Amino acid sequence: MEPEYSATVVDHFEHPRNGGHFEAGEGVVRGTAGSVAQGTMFVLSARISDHRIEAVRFEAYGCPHCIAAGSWLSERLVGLDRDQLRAWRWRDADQALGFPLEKRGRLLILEDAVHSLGEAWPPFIP
Amino acid sequence: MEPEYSATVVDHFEHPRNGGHFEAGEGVVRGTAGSVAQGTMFVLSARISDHRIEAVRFEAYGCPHCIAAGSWLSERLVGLDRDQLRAWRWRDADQALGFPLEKRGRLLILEDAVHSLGEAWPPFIP
Amino acid sequence: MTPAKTIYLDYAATNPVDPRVAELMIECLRPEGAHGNPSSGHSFGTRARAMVEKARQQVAAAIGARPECIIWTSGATESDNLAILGVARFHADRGRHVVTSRTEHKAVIDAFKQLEKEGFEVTWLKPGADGIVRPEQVREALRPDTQLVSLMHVNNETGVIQDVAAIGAICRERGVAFHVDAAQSAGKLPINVEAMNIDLMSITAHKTYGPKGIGALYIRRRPPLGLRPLSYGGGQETGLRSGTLPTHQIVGMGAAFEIGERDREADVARVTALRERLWQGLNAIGGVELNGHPTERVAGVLNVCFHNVEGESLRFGLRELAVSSGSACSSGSDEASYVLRALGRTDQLAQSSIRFSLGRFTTEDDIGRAIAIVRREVERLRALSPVVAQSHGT
Amino acid sequence: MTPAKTIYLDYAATNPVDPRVAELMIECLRPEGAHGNPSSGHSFGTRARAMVEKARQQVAAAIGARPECIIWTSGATESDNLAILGVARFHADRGRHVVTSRTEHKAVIDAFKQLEKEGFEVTWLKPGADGIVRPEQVREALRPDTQLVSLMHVNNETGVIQDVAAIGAICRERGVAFHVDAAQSAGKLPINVEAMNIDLMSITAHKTYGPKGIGALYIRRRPPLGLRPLSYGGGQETGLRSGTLPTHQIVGMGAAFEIGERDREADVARVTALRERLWQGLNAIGGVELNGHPTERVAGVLNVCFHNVEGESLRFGLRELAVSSGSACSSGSDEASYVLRALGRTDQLAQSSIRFSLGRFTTEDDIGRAIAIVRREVERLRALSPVVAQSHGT
Ligand SMILES: Cc1ncc(COP(=O)(O)O)c(C=O)c1O
Ligand SMILES: Cc1ncc(COP(=O)(O)O)c(C=O)c1O
Repeated sequence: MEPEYSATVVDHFEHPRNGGHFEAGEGVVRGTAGSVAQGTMFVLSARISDHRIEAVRFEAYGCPHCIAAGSWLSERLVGLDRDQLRAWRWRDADQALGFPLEKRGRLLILEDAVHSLGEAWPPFIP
Repeated sequence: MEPEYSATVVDHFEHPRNGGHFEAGEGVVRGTAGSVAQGTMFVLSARISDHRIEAVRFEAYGCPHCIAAGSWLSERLVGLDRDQLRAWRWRDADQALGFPLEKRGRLLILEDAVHSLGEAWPPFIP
Repeated sequence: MTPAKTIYLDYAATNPVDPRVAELMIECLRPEGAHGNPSSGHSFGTRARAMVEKARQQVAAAIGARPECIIWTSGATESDNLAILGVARFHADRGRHVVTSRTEHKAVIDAFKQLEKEGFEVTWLKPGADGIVRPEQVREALRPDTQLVSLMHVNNETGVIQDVAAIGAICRERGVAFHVDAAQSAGKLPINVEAMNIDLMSITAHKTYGPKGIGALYIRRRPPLGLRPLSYGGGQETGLRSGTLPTHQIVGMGAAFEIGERDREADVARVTALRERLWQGLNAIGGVELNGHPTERVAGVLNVCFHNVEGESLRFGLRELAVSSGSACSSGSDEASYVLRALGRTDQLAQSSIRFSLGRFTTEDDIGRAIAIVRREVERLRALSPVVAQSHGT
Repeated sequence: MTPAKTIYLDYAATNPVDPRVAELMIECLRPEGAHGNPSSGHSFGTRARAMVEKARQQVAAAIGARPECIIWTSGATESDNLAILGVARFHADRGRHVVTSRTEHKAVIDAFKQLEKEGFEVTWLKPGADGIVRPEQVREALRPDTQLVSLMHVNNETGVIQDVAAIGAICRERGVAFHVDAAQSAGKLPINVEAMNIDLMSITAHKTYGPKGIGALYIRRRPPLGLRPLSYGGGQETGLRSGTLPTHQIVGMGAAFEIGERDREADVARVTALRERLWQGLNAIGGVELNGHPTERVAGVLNVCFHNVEGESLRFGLRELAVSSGSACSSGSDEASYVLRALGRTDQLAQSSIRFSLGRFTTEDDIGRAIAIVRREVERLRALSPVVAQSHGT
């Protein structure tokens, strides 16, 4: 049997928001986690302005839940500051998207990607 | 699967000739062989006149082949004398009726009944 | 003799498919039908799967079971084997004693004979002359190493009903698995596997106006009952029965069981009346006897022995009637029914016995004509018989 | 997504019933149909029996066998088990070594795993990256105590064809029983069991436009090959497979095999052309690879792996197509296909592989739409992928 996908997952999978990445440059940071061999990989890139995230782009290799999570996340991160990013936890995404139990591990990879974005965010960026 | 019956068997089974018996009396002899427990039994009764069989009646308990054989026989014995009766062999009936191999034994009971009729035929009957 | 002229009185061998059931099966077979593999993940598969699961609920509801306790098989023969060989082999290290009776269907008897070859000890219970195995006989047969008791609900040759609920209670009390072959009772008697303490139950569609080639095994799931499969593969039916599920067949069985249970009381009343009429008619010929218990019997089966008529001639004489002697699988063979022999009938009487079995499509006219045909042939053959004078009957 | 809008490209999982076959089955299911038990002696029985025997001839003719070598089963799963467990168990005292491959259907693999539990030693041949087991590998695996070799004719996941005739010759020479699972080849390739030295062959109706739930096992009769049944009972099919024969199902299989063989060449030519078109269309997307041998393959199966697209997302993205990954019985499960893994594919590539399987009712339009849908989804997912830049393909 095919796994079940919630309406939110299907929506984000079919109409992903903010797919792609920003070209490297001033005010652009990049976070990444996972690998193809693991079956799940996220690359997040964010444009930062005034200590807050102004826009996010995502790339994802993974199951529909993961692609939906990348898309969903790209909207939620806007407006967050560096500390909020580092404090981000997977549970929000789980609640919004309804990951099946056996896929929870993939959300931890997403969390890693968010934190990696936080790490990449140099304190001196305006 | 039901056993196969030749057209001759079916005809004699459905329209047996000379069923029944003659009441005991002068010129009437009776031969019998087999038993219900054996699954096959024949009773033949014959009216004798001028050293020859004038008419035969048969009774049979047994399979369709046996009933057909009794009926068929009741026509063939007419005109036979005592020695011919004693010399009667089962092969004629087999040829006429096509007994399956596993039923041949029943023809020997028929032969016994014919011979028993011969035994019962006292030499002094006219 | 064309079938059209022949009167079908062999419902215990197999049933025609009820037209309402056939319609549903036919829908599945059409190009636009649910032709997907029920195990496939795509929409064709899920559509077929939904139909399979609906049918599972229908069958479960008809026997008082939860749907997850039903697994599909190819018929009662396979269900019997899966239950008997499956339980015995799985639990072989806990004990190798098993119990059944001498009047079971061949599918049960031969499965137990196979167990004997595999080192099991079988207690073969002998029913009374009425065909009934007393629950006390079962209790006495149980031993500490008994793994399984298998007894049929309704006998296919005589229609005699066993008290499976009482036997189930004894087995449950003693912790022995209890298998029931209910091929002949589904749709004919109320069945509730839970109330009857049945652990495994074999059913088949084609005795309940469904298609041939599909059946099911009820398996108690709580507490779980270990079972070794007969075959291995795709892992369908929780691994107990691999192979692509035949949607149209399963849909047919589901519908047949739902209709069978819904219409059961009306069907039974109608068939009982016809059978009563048939019995009166046959009895009036004289020299006949009922085989098996006079009242503990299912509506549609009447097994009668005819004194002083040889069996093969009787059957051939009655070839306008589709009836049987013995069970279909062995009928035509010259051997006397082992079931009637176990009830104490002589070889001769067993061979001169005819099973008339009636069903949903049997008519008054069928019965009237059948009685006339039997009377004609029996009287004709008896008139040719050398032994009628010295016997009872005519 | 309703099935009507979905394009069916899963013929290797199961086929719709050919309408010509369905018509014949439907006739059997109607009230006036041949509803008797084929084992019954009366006219209803003999009418059904005649239809069963006609179908046996049809199936036998399609595979170059004599009719008495065909026994009816519930499908290829049962046939595989009956052949493998049947021969191995029957001859266990003569030797306990058996041979098969790692890319067989689960019904074969799991039967051999069961034999391992019963103390047999199994040699699991590993095919090459093209999916082919070389006949020499079989020769090298044979030992004096080898009882059985089992290899499939056409692989259900890749469509790759094994040289069963060459393997048959080797087995015959060495006196080892040779079983072939031909579920996927009947009606698609010429088969002649005698010429190919096949001793046992499994076939099933539902992969050849017949109904699900009916199959057959070809068994060489001269010299006779001992076989232990899986189940016991009425003694139908020379005691090897008891149970009431399902006339409508058997009639359907007979007709399906007759049509399949008669129309084979035309069907294959048409399907090959469609598959070629599909492959050209998919190949043009880029970053795709064929799984299995490029030419030693059956017409209707195309198994393709898509680089840089995650498998589950690809499958979900393609849900307007009824296709599969792995075989139907295990599809949807997250595990990568063991068949593709045995061919050396990584887990990721195996999971990003799709089996497109075409058949008699596939149209040009289906293929055109399928190509467009696959292109759209693959490009869309690749555009979201973080790794496309550093990979081949796009
Ligand atoms: C009591 C009983 N058990 C088992 C069977 C076997 O059923 P099937 O033909 O479905 O295998 C039958 C009928 O044939 C039966 O009457
Ligand atoms: C190669 C092969 N063998 C066996 C089977 C099992 O066949 P069935 O579903 O008829 O049991 C299949 C298909 O499911 C198959 O493709």
